[in-house]
Amino acid sequence: MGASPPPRHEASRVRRLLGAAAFPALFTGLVLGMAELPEFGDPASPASTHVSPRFIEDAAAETGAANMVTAVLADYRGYDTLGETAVIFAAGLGCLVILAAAGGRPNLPAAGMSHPFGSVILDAATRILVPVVLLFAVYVLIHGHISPGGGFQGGVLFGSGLIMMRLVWGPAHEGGAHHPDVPVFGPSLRSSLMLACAGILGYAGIGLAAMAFGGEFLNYGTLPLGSDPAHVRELATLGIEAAVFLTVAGTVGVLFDTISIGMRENGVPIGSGRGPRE
Amino acid sequence: MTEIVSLRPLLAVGAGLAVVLPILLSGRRPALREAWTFAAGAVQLGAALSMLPAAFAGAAHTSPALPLLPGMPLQFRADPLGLLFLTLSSILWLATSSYSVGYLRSLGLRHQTGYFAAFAAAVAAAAGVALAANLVTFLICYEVLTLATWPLVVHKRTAGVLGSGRSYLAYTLIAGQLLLGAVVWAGALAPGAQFTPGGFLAGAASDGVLRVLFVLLLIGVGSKAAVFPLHGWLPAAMVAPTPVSALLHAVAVVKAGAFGVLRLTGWVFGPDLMHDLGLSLPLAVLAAGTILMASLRALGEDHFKRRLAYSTVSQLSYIVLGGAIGTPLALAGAAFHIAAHGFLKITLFFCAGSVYAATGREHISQLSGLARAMPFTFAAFAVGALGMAGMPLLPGFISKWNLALGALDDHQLWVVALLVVSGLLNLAYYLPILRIAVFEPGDDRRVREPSAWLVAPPVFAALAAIVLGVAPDAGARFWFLAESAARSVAAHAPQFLTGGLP
Amino acid sequence: MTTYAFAAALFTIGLAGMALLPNLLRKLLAMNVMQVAVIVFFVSLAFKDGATVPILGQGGAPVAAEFMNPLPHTLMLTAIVVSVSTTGLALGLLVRVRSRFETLNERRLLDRLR
Amino acid sequence: MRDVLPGLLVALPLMGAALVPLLAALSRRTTRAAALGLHAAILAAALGLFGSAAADGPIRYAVGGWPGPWGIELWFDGLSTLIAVLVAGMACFASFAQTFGADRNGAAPASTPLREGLLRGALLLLVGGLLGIVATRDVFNLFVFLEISSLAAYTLVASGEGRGAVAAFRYLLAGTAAGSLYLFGVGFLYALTGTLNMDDLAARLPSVEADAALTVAVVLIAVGLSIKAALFPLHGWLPDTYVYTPTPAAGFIAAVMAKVSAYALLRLLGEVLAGTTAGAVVLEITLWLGILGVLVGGILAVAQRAVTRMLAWSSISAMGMILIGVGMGSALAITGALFHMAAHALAKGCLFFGAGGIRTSEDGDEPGRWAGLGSRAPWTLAALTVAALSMIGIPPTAGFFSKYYLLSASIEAGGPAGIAAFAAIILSSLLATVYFLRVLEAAWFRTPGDAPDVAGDPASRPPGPVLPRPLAVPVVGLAVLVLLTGIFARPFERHVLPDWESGTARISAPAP
Repeated sequence: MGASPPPRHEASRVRRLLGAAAFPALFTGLVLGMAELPEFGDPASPASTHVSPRFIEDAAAETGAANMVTAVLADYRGYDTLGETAVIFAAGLGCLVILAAAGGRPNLPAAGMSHPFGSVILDAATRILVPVVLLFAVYVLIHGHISPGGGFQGGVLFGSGLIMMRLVWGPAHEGGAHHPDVPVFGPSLRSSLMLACAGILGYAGIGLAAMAFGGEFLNYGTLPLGSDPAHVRELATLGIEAAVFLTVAGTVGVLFDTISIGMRENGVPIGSGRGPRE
Repeated sequence: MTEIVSLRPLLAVGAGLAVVLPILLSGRRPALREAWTFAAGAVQLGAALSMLPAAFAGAAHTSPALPLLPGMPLQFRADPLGLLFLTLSSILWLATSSYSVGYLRSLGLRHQTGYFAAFAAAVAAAAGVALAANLVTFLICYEVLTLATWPLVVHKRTAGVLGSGRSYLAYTLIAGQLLLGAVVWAGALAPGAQFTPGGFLAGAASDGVLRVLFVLLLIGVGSKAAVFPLHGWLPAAMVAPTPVSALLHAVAVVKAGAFGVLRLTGWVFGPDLMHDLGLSLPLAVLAAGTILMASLRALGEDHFKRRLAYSTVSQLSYIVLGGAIGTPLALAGAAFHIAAHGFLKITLFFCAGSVYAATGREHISQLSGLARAMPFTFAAFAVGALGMAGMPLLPGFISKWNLALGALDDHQLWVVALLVVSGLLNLAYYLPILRIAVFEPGDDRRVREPSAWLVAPPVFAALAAIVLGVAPDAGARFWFLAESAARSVAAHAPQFLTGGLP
Repeated sequence: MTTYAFAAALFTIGLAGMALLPNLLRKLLAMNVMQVAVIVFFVSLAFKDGATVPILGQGGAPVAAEFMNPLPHTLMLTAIVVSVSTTGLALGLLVRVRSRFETLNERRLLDRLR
Repeated sequence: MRDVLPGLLVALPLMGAALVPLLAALSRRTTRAAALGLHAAILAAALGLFGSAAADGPIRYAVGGWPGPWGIELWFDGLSTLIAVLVAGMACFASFAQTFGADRNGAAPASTPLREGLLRGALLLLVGGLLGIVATRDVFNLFVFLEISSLAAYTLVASGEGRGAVAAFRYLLAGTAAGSLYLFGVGFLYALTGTLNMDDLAARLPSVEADAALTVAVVLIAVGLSIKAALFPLHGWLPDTYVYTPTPAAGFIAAVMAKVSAYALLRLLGEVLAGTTAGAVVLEITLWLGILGVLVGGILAVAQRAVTRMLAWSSISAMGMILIGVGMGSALAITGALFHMAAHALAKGCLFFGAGGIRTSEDGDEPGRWAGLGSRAPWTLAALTVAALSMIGIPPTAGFFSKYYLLSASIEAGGPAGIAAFAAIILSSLLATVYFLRVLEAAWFRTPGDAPDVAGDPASRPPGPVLPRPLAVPVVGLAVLVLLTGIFARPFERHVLPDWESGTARISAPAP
């Protein structure tokens, strides 16, 4: 977006030609480099032999987690995960700022679709499915310690349960005013935001608590939760996962709600054939 | 030379800077505002005078080195050449200030507060240029000088004036950046880049590098000195109020440039190295060309101040010429010309300003008969004009005479011829002004001398010029300062010590 | 090597799509392809011949050679979350762009911005 | 101190980002006080770390109690703490400026408490992300925090009117491409060495014999970070982003964001990857591209009609200057680059706060809109003048000295690159003279009627002060800092800027 507008089409053609040359070059370069990497599946590769063996061999003893991915995620590299939680929180915050909290509105609007897809069959199925999904989400959270799962996965599941309700029952007016006969369960947009915030505060709070007991930031081993360090770390990891769960579930809710609000209020048609295809 | 560590150089530089803020803050009370200016001028002059005895005794006041850049402190040093320039600018600042008060009031100009503040900053920067002990300090003062004079040049704020201001800045700031590059370079070649009589760059790099460096430095300082072909801004800058032009020409910008050329030839490269690199002759030819070209342009110029401006371009190239020749007498003549030209040119500008204030006339052809109405002003003008042409008993003679002797020491006969021709040209463009003013019938009987604020400064400057011409070594001993500056350079170039100094 | 090359191809396609496709939404999808390429690459680094998923079952002390490298998995969990978050925010931006300028075509958008 | 401050430095901004939006429900005053207090506390932590690192040597901090290369380590030496102080300090000014809600580029005429809380949260997140990048000793963790800062920045950019959303989306595409390229490069490094810890990497890389793979890794990482650092020709996202960002955020983003990426580039290429052949070649290329960037940025800045856009292009020029220093890599050049980072951050923050506020109050962005401001708001304009002079490089402002160091380094480096860098820096000063003096001339010497590029009656402009206090205070404060940094340039260089011995010699003993 420089200063000289007119010869756009020419410039664009040049750019395309350059691009057409650059991408094969990129691909060739990448492949040439990859040819020198250790063979796929090589057990003697540096990645397999240098740092990771400790995660495999000592994780259970050091952190109490049978799922090594969880051990690395929530404990060895728990700081990464705090950052990751902050990333997803940032996305929620961003959508709130851009779409929902604009226009000088004192409060957040009610969220949900402008035209709920409500029908008898959907309604009945949702009534049964949603509790199951939500419950399963909590299971995935708790069980993440010893099997695939954890806070992210659980949080996303939980959030998708919320989205399902929004899709079928429409905006979650406080008190369920939209569908008086439907017991609306599900946080308002503001509550979703609070959930997300609570997750971050909880995560970092656990980290700071460890500092209060003389450890480094996020060094759960110092928390006074028992005598066995591995057990203490296991408990703290559960707390971490719960915090992640809150932020992810809240943010998924925030993302869906804000985008739906944005589309409703900014008059972006959904599925009307005037979509973004140009 | 003995060094005396003292705070006096800092005081001389800081006096002007210190009053900038008070002046800006006392804008609503003109009397207080002008009192600040005069106080700073007095302090600066006092500091300059207090350092003179040491200089006469062969010592130099040096300020403590303030840390600035690795190996390059901010330092001021009152060596003879610097002290010469500082004393001159202190005296002329006081004169210009009192003239400014009268000029601005009689014309009712606006933005007077900003004017006096910028004026103080500019003079402080000029003092810094005078006393700078090394290239970096010199550069910093030089840049501050440029910016401080910008508001003065564009004082009238009209579109045309702003255009002239832009051309002024274009020349000086571009040159300033080249100077910055050259200073960094010189600092890398010779750590410290401290001004040393006889130069400090000999043997620091290959001849080619040194030549490039010389050209960069010369452009850097030469554009302020309005050396051809970098003189374009100077006539354009005549849009400034007359006291500003006086300041620009006699003290601050142009003179600082000429002073810079002298520092460059004598204290950075040194006459020896200049000769070895084959730079002396080209520079002398450049100066000679500027002298002739500017004189011819002055002949054809009817605008009063612009004719004076071309005269400045011509006269200041004497200083460049002296630096190029590099023999002791030539250097002494050049250094003395800083003072001589300062007193003479400020007289001329004051006169032009008085005429404008009294009659609103800006062109030479409109001056008919004004000498009878404004006798003091034109008497002073006559002194200035004749002095410029090199009449004996006026200071211009002393500088030119020594320049000629110095050139003969170097067997440069053509310089003598040039000086004669240029003297004639001087007469050719100054005498007609006097002729029109004295002998042509006046057309307006109501013209009177303006207020005493406007009459006293030119008369004072003219009298000072006469004193300087008759007794160049009295009082502040400008001749002694010029001569010892030249001698210190020459001490490092013994092969040029042919003739005896007077 | 084939998996690596697959990742390289995906990455190139994604980047090319981001640069060359005219529609902002498609650019966003291409961006996702590019991010997936990096994930494929990392996860393929975790693979070890003859090893199983990095979850401790019943049995004795674990040996490094028996389990996949858990570190790339962890890293990619993070990268996936980053990718999802970025996509979410980008969609939000597109909603706003679409409502303000009524197009997602880059060229028309630039014309309207002028 | 040394065991608490590192944790606080990274934890406080992230916690604050979650706390401040919640406080928005209480009252505006609480939100503001909390945000300002948090930023002040972060600055205090950064300063504490700076002092501690200077007094007792660098601090290595193992987050979670797990030492590298298994856990993630933070590393606070003179360099990282300096950048941290810069980021945290600028954030304090930006947080103060955020009280100024109604921007011409702001969608909301009256910002609601909730919106203000969210925007303050986004700024805290941005600060947290940048501080994370600065502090970390782990190449993957760097990516995570890069993304935090990016997402927060997209939010702030898009919080203006609709054009901001377009700019933010384009920035998002560029930023994500940058992040992915970087991450791909990290993948190569991980495959070659099996580690993510910078010290461990530096120790293991010399024994890696895969030159082609290493080259690909270095190039991917360098290109990724160069996009974020707006190195020519990867600067395309920058002008629109800076122009359409609402003023309080623009001042912060323009001041530090690209510089933190330049810091990461310096850290990785100049230190961790310095032992590799590819690293040296890439640094050489960076140097040449920096030279081009200095020139292109300067020339296009001259061509702009809007002040903020001109400032944005001038930033590209400045980033080129910093990367020239990074590319040269000598101790003198790094000193110059870091000095320029500080000088440019202070001055550019000041100018963006000022120009953004003036864009709102004068209802337009052309230099002519600045006509007569010198007499209406002399102190503010004096402050902006100081910042502009620093950008040009006029003594005694900070910009003069940073240019001086970079010029000296160019001379010292010699060769074609040294000469080209020397000429480019001089030339860029000349260009800066042209484009800044145009604005200063209008501000000080023109009267509001005669400006050629402004149509309409000046009387029709909205009344009120030129800059509201939330912007005037940062503008004046930053200008004072610019001046102080210049006047005390030598002490600043000796006691504040870190010593840089190029190459891997600086790497502390590798972790076991």
